[in-house]
Amino acid sequence: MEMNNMNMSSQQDSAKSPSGLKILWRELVRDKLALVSLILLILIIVFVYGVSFIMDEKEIVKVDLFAIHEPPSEEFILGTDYGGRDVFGQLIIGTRNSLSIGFIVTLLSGMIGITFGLIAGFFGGHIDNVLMRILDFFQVLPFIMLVIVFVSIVPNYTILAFSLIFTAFSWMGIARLIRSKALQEKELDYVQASRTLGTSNFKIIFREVMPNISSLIIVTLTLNLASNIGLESGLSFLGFGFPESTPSLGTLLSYATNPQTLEHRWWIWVPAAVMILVLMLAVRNVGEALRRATDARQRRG
Amino acid sequence: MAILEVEDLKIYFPIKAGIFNRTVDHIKAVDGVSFAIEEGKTYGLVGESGSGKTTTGRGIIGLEHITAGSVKFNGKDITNKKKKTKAISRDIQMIFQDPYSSLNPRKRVRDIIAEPLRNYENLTKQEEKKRVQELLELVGLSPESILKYPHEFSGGQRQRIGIARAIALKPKLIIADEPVSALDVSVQAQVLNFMQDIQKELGLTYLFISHDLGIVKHMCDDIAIMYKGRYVEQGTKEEIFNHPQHIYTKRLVSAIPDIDPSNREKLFQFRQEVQEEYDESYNEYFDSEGLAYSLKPISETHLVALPEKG
Amino acid sequence: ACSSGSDEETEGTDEPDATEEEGTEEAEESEEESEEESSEDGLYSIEDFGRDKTNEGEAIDGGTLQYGLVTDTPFEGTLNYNFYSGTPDAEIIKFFDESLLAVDNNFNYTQEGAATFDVSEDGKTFTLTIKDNVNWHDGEPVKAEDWLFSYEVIGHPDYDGVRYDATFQNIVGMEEYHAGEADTISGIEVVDEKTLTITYKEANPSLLASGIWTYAMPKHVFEGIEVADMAASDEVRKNPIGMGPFKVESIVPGESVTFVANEDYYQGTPKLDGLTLKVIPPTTVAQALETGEVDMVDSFPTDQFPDVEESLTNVEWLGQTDLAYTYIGFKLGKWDADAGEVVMDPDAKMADVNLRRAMWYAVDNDSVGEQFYNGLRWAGTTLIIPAFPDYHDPTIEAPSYDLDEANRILDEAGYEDTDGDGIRENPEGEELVINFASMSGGDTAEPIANYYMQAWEQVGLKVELVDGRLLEFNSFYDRIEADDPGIDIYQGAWGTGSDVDQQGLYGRHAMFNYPRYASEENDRLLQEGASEKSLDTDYRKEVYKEWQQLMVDDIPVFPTLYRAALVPVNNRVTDYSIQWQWDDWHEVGLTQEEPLLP
Amino acid sequence: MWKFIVRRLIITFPQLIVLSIIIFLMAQAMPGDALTGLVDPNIDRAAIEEQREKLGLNDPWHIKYVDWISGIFQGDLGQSFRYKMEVTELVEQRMINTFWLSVATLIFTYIIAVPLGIISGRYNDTLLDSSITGYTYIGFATPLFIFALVMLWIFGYQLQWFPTGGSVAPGTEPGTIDYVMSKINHLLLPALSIALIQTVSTVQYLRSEIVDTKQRDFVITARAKGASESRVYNRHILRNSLLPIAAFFGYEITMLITGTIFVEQIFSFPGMGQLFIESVLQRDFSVVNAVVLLFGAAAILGALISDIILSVVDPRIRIK
Amino acid sequence: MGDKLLEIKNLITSFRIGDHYYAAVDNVSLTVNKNEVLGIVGESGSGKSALAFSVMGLHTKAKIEGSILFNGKDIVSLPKSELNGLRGDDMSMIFQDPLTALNPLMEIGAQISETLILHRPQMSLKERKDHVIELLNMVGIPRPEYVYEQFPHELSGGMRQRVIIAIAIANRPELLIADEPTTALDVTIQAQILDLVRKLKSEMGSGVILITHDLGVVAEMADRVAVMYAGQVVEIADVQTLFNNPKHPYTRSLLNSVPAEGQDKLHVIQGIVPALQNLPREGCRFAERIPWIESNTHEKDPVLHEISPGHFVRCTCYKHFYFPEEPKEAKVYGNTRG
Ligand SMILES: Nc1ncnc2c1ncn2[C@@H]1O[C@H](COP(=O)(O)OP(=O)(O)OP(=O)(O)O)[C@@H](O)[C@H]1O
Ligand SMILES: Nc1ncnc2c1ncn2[C@@H]1O[C@H](COP(=O)(O)OP(=O)(O)OP(=O)(O)O)[C@@H](O)[C@H]1O
Ligand SMILES: [Mg+2]
Ligand SMILES: [Mg+2]
Repeated sequence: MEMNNMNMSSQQDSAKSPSGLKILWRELVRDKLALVSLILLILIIVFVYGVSFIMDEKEIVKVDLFAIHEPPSEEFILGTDYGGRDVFGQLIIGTRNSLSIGFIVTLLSGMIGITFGLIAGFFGGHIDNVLMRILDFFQVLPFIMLVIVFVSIVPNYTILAFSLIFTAFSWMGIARLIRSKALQEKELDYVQASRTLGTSNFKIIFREVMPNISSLIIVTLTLNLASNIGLESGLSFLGFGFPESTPSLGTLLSYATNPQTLEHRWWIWVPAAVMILVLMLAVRNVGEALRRATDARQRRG
Repeated sequence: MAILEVEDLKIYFPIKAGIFNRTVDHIKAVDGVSFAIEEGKTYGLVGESGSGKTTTGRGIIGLEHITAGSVKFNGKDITNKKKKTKAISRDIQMIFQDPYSSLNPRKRVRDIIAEPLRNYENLTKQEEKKRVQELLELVGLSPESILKYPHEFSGGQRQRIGIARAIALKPKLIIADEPVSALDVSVQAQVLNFMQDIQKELGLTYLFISHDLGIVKHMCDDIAIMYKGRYVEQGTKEEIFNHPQHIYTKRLVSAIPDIDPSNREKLFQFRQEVQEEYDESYNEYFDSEGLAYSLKPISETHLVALPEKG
Repeated sequence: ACSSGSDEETEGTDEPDATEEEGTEEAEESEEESEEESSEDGLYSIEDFGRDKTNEGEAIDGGTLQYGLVTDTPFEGTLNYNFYSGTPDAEIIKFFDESLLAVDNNFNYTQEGAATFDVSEDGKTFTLTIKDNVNWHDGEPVKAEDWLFSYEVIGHPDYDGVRYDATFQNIVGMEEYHAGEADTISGIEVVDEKTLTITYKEANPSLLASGIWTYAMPKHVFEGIEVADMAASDEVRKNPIGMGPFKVESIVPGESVTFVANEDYYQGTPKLDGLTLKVIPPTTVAQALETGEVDMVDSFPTDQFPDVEESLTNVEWLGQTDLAYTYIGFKLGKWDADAGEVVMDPDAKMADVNLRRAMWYAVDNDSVGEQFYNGLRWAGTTLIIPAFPDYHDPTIEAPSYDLDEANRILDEAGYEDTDGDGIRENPEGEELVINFASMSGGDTAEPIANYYMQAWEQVGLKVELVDGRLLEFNSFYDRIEADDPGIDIYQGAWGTGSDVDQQGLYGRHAMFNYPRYASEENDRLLQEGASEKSLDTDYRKEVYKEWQQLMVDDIPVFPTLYRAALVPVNNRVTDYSIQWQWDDWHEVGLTQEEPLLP
Repeated sequence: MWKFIVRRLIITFPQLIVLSIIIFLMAQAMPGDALTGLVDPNIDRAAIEEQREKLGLNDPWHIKYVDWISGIFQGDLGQSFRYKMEVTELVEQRMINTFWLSVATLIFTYIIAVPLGIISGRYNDTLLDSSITGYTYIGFATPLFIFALVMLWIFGYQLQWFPTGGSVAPGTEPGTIDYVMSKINHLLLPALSIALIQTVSTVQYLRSEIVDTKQRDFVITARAKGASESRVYNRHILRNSLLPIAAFFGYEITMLITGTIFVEQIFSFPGMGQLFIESVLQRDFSVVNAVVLLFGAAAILGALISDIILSVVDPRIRIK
Repeated sequence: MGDKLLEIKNLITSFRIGDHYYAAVDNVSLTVNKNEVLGIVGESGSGKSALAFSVMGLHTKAKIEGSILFNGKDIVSLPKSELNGLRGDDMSMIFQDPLTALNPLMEIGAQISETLILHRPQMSLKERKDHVIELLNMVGIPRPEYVYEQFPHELSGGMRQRVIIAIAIANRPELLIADEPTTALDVTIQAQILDLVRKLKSEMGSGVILITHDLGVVAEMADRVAVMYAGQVVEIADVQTLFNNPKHPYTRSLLNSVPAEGQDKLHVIQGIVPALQNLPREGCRFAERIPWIESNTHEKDPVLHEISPGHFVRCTCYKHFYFPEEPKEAKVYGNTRG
């Protein structure tokens, strides 16, 4: 007899406890900018991975003595660099590589950070203390320097090796965040309830707590992805990036350190700069929209 | 026979400080509490905020480390977690205060209610579903609700889902920690009624924790008043409400607002008197640290914390 | 690390040094720059450049010249010829201190400098006389004992610099002194206040060609300082003195140095009031020149030249052949450290000279030079570069780009593609993969390495980069030097220094003989070239011609590119030159106070 | 208070030790050493080997480490192979430069961040806020080195407002006003470049803090007291929002370190960052070790300062 | 009774949700006289706080229509600066949640002083401190000098609530709005706080709006009581009348759901207060929750009827209202259909 209040109550309460993904998605769709960003992003990803699949990478990085510094033309849509290599092709593959690095680093550091944070936060006490000291330590390491030193040691670093090195230094932020959230979360009654119901700690951590902070995780990972996309560009600039046979956006960008390239040969570096900008902005727009979605007070509608 | 016997229960929380985070002192959240609950009865635990009610409940169910004392369930010692068999764990369940946070918002009703079943019983999917639906029906929710999420329910309904989860394993004892204090008056009634119904139906024993004396009066058979981790008085409902012995209990009872506006003056007067008495005889009833003395029986069921001399 | 071949002042401390910073640092001399020289096809040639600055007007009295030191790191600040190790430091020292002996364009000593010399019959004893009016900046005369002092410092057991080398060891009594067995160097004698004799164990034609240590050290300044502490002392780092045309006024460590004219300079008071030197990174050097921030730089990155040549109308470009070359080396053996000599390995992958020759034929170095450097680098032929006009033999026919020839040689030598994958197998029919080591650094390092590999692939040779990438400088030399079996060929570069003697690089006992090549003929020629007999220049020329031919025949390495060095000079500067023999900073002047702008 | 600092320092200590071991081992693992670069046929290899022996380059790593670390305890960071001088002395010059660069950058960062963050947070969802947010997005997405290059390009070369390299004009006498002014002048552009890019995270952080604090109940209490909007912001919201920024300070230092490496390279500013890159390339290990250790110490110190600031300004965790 | 202190006329406070505005306070008219406690009761979400915030001018994003006359001045259209002059001085508010209503970074003394600084700038430092100590004494805080320098986190919930009250009464406001001032407190402290409010009223002759969902508190404190449901006042009467002779079905249901002596089963109001967006805007809003009452007994456009002097009831359905025979057991109520 409680009438058809069901749907009413549901709407009232949904404001209090967003049911994760659906709300994220709803907010995303509502936010025009984020939606456009998302579509753009998907297009770029599909295009870049698709095209690079059929592209002959070897051919692109092949030095052509007689096509050095060609401005954009019909043959070379974005001209060539100082090795006579097609910039457009490098841009595509570079974008793919940069994206891959972004994804790998984000996922790996996410996995480490989430696990670390959850364990520290959930168990608290001594475990938390020890884990946090470890984390503190990682956080104050002069990260870029150690990466540079690492890069000088690792003889042959691939995208994967590179990503692993970066991962080693980028999981702390998320771990901290997740920990503080887990600390709050574990005090909530549903966790206590699970304990009284005989559920094991492991299950509680990963099956109860983790899903509840999933929107936070998604948001953080998205925002992290945004900053991880341009990761290698800085190192490339300093001369510790990938070999030119592995095109990357950073390599293209670092050509701009040559003042003549910076001034006269925009086609080499500007597209890469724009690409990084667009990728980062797009991912970030999506991330920010997601963040708004998780924060009921900032939700737009 | 008492289903639950608590003997001199002490639960202390360390206060840490200093360079190496050493324990310098303890918060005596529960400090020597003893009581027993008869099967099928509702035992009320009342006290002001911070008096240690919740901690007592959590200690009994094993969410809090017990510093000293013993807890016996059906005669078996369950003080130590390791001694607590699975069978006993499933016999004691808990209902939480906050119907919003006590249900995992990311899980469907079915998974929420099935959680204890999955931990303790090996049921097929089909059996499980059937059990969940039965439970839902029992708490007055439509069996179709199993696919919904908690946020699709009102506070009262949620609390009932919580109750369904607690009774899924057919426990004998349910610890209800302020089960209605987060709810609106109107919804409170719903849950309280329901708790009473289900008690009859399943023969449950309740440890009912609340700070609302009105509700305790409505629900409980025996009542204990807690103050700063200790009992000040324990007795039947009549004894506590009609013949409070301890000054603290008197004060508490006098503070209950009356719904009849015409009693206003009388009540005010009464309160004034009690307060005066309280101020006057405070030292008689509390020791130098402001703590209650240990309980002295004044009748078979009525115990009051009075100083040694009596 | 040492720098590349850009020791323009010929200080005799020639360092045929590894060129670790490829594209960023060549530069040097030139002659005349005529605006018309930018040829139609956008290519330049070293012939287009002059080496002396054309004066555009009368010099005014005084003025301060702004000098740019092109380097992307701060200079180290070891401002003493006896201690410095980086080229940037030498570029600074040259303004306030100088060699006592002057050289001509072939790096042979002349009598024009601050001192004169006299060689004994047997070529072993040199009598050196310092001219009378040569004084240190503090007014003390430069004495023979100052000169001796620098020998005593370098030879000292505690000396921590890099100058103590074979030429020093060649001095009579030096090794005893270095070992701490003797208190003095018996081969060096102070005859009188201004005269000194040095006796060598063996005569060597190189001695006359910048082989003598010609830098004195003010003994009265350094006397009280332990040799071990000298390099770090304030006398070296903060207020160094010398005998050159300018005096150091102030130093901002690593960044800049201001000089004032040394009115007591023995060749005459400088025209300039002073000179300010500052570090300019290669990336911004063009802008610095354009805005007049600097009037000239020590060297200009040639790869930027085509881009800025048109806009930099306020400078004159001087240019000449740089004292360096790049080359491809083939690993032919191992270094036997105990014996201290090279041991050839007849089974080395690259042991077949035909394979090596074919690889030379397969690369189009002229195109590399044209395309990457707009002609400011060009295909090398022999291992003695044209900067030594007396010794370089332009008539030698070195292999040049010819794919057919390369294919033919390979076919004949039995390198055939037996399994039809487009890649040649070795004569035994086994797979042939050549591992190529190349160094990172510089803008063009990577495309050039890639280009070479592509070029070799064109003739069916499979060449792969060691580790799949360019090697960083240190690991490159670590591994080349250790004869890493994973490296079959490599691309390297040598700065030649000012001495034609090749024993240090290609001798049997030379650690730096990285290809690990040795042959009796080679031994013979190199010894001849450094023998007493070779004091006769014509004979020496012959010897080195033969040697150059031998290298083209045996190909332990082949030179890939010779280089031009460019120096842009603001048009207000007068009487400047980049010729090796030029050392007339005191005559350099300015036509106006403010730099000319484009 | 002091106890707290001491306690923090005690925690810091093992961090530094571990850091030093890591750095040391990594330096050991790098190919080559300071003498590898001396590729000079005129230098006797035996002499170099002798030098190696003399410098202890051939010892096993733990011996080298103990030597090194015990040196550090005596304030001796070793000798730079390349500069032939005490690392302490070498680093001192560079550190002063980097220190002032960092200070200038921090000042700029906060000068930019605080007002922008406040405006953006206070007037959130207005046009002004959108443009500030837009700036932060772009700042976030722009690689620092590209930005710095462009800054150098525009303000150094095209407009010639600022010097384009170095830390001080040649020939200025230390201690004079000119010298100080020149130093400051040389700092401005690089500091501004880092600040403009790195401030964005602080702006965003501050913004969201303010947006957050704005909704807190005590702000309503303040309004109910009759406090004007500006008083509400200045006395209540701002303090509470700036607090987490203080906690951010340590992180800011770590970011700064990264920033200086790039910017010093671009503006050929002789500081620690540049010294680091050089020394890595030159395998001047004693310098590499020293620089990383110092930067690590700086970051640790930053974290310490954050904690101290927090514990001073936040009564909730104030140590008495 | 006395003079009109506050007169709310046709107040509509609406919030923007999505693209529409929804009224959380829907056409409410009330008056508060001097020296009078007006109790407002209602379930959670019925618009009590929204009403109180409107009176204080504390809404930042809401749309407010109608008029709120405070001593004849319309607060709705008052310029901000004048409003600030009133707030904290002539009218003030006690907030529900003592844990968050104090600035965590400010000393207690400073937080109380602030209202004095704002409204009595002429006070000297010492006077101010004395006054604050006095206030702390007044609200029953032991050792006020010590508490003066403490921070909120060092105080218990009850102490903090007293500090909030001290802030509210610092300038002896003519109108005091107490939004659930005791919900977070224990009964004993609640009694003390209520005493305090009572004293304030009698000593200063202030008008008090006491918002609560605890009917016991209202019964003890209020002179008149307004019952709110879904943004509307459904019944308003003096306290005796309301408790002894409640008319509106909602009021009656509320009263019935409180445990009382000898009551076996508590009454349950079915359903819940609908969310703002789902409020039935036409007809009797409570109709949905009393489905056993014939729908034609509800008015189309219910208004407040004055059924006896000072006793107003909305909708005529009260005439027909009865409690359903509550027969069977648990399962019966709240059987939901998906
Ligand atoms: N995990 C803990 N660590 C430290 N102290 C605690 C902890 N849990 C509870 N306490 C303290 O123990 C005392 C008793 O707390 P408890 O929650 O049992 O009181 P309560 O009677 O349930 O109060 P309420 O009515 O507010 O729920 C309090 O002083 C509390 O601060
Ligand atoms: N800022 C807001 N934006 C949107 N809706 C709001 C806002 N504030 C309140 N509401 C809605 O207005 C309605 C009335 O809220 P209000 O806080 O006045 O209720 P209340 O009677 O005070 O309840 P409680 O007893 O829970 O405090 C609710 O439906 C609530 O969801
Ligand atoms: Mg509790
Ligand atoms: Mg409210």
